[in-house]
Amino acid sequence: MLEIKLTETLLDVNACINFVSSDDAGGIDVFIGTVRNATKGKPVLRLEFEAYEPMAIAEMQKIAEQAKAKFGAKKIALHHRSGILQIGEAAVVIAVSAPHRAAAFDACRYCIDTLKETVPIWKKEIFEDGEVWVAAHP
Amino acid sequence: MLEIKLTETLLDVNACINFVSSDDAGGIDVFIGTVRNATKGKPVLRLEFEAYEPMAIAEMQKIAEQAKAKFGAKKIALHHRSGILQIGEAAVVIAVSAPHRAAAFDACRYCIDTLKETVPIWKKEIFEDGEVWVAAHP
Amino acid sequence: MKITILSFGIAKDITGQRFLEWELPQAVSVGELRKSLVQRFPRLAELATVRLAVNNEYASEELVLGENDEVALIPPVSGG
Amino acid sequence: MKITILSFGIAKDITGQRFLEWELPQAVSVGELRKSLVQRFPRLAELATVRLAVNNEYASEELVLGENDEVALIPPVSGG
Repeated sequence: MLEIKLTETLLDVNACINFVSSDDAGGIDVFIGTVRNATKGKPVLRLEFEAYEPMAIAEMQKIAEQAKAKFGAKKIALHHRSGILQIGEAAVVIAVSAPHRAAAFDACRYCIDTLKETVPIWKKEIFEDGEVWVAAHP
Repeated sequence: MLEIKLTETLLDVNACINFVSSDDAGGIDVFIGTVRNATKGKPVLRLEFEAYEPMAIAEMQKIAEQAKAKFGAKKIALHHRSGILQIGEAAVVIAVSAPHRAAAFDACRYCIDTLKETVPIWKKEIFEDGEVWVAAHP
Repeated sequence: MKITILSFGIAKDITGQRFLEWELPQAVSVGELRKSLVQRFPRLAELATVRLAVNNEYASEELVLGENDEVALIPPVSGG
Repeated sequence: MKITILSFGIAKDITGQRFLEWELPQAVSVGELRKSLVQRFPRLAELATVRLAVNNEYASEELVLGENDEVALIPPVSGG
């Protein structure tokens, strides 16, 4: 069972954990990616996430399906924010349950690593003196 | 910063996440180990965890210190239950924050893997027709 | 043949528009469209990568575009 | 010389008591204590492992015990 979400409202870690919990899963791994207050020492005021929504959701769904098949994960919740985020807020929450902990860790890590490579979402960092699309240039 | 806890009351995942959250940590990994409803297909009614308390706390503290030093983790919360647990309850919650996600995953996994090898806590599974100390025999 | 071109992130800053409608001759491949796009918007070449997606899927350069396809310019993603 | 022996998990089922007080001759090592324990409680030998901790730390077999040391019988742990 998979739950994919792309939302402008605050992510709910408990909802993700509750979704993946089950009486026959021994381990749950949760990854939370939060907005850092600085990049290379330069203070970040806030972030904006832009998403190509239908494709982002389709790619997140694919990733969760692959993680489930590849590692034998049981349930996966993959929630991503869009829009304006304040420092400290979660940009992404991934919760994975599995019969054994190694599968939960591996599947969760696969999800975040692959998400960062393929899901069409773009982060803009807003500084005191300007703004920058992250990772755009070599 | 480390927070080690061994308690007979329900573990609080949010408290662990809040403890490790910080505005300059980009990634948080959380592991939750829960009580499964069956072992090798045999229904488990409940569990009992017995701990050698002072040594268990000392070992958990060591593990968290090692994980912090080894992987560059920032903050770690390591909470373990003792006493009687019902199916689905969390036996252990480990939350780790780090500047980068790889360190958070690696440190969290190190904590649970090492805890399961060295921390003097014993699990007894209670079945319909008897009870068994887990892993006692070869 | 008409296609829609969507631009995101820094690619939108470069093309200046979220949506573009382009008229194409028949049988244009993704690779050929890429060349036309870079010709029209040379700053796209400054990006680390630009992947093209067709109808919500990453597309190979050989894929031949069809009527009303939705092509998206995907600069380096940075979610998570 | 007096030491306290604590038993946990299945080791407690075998020794029958959480706390034992033992009188030892001087200069007994952990390894020697282990032998005496297995002699007294042969079923300890059936366990996958029994580590001995002294004063809350895993101890080597060579460590020599001192007055009032607290020794713990640690059968295979199963926390987490």
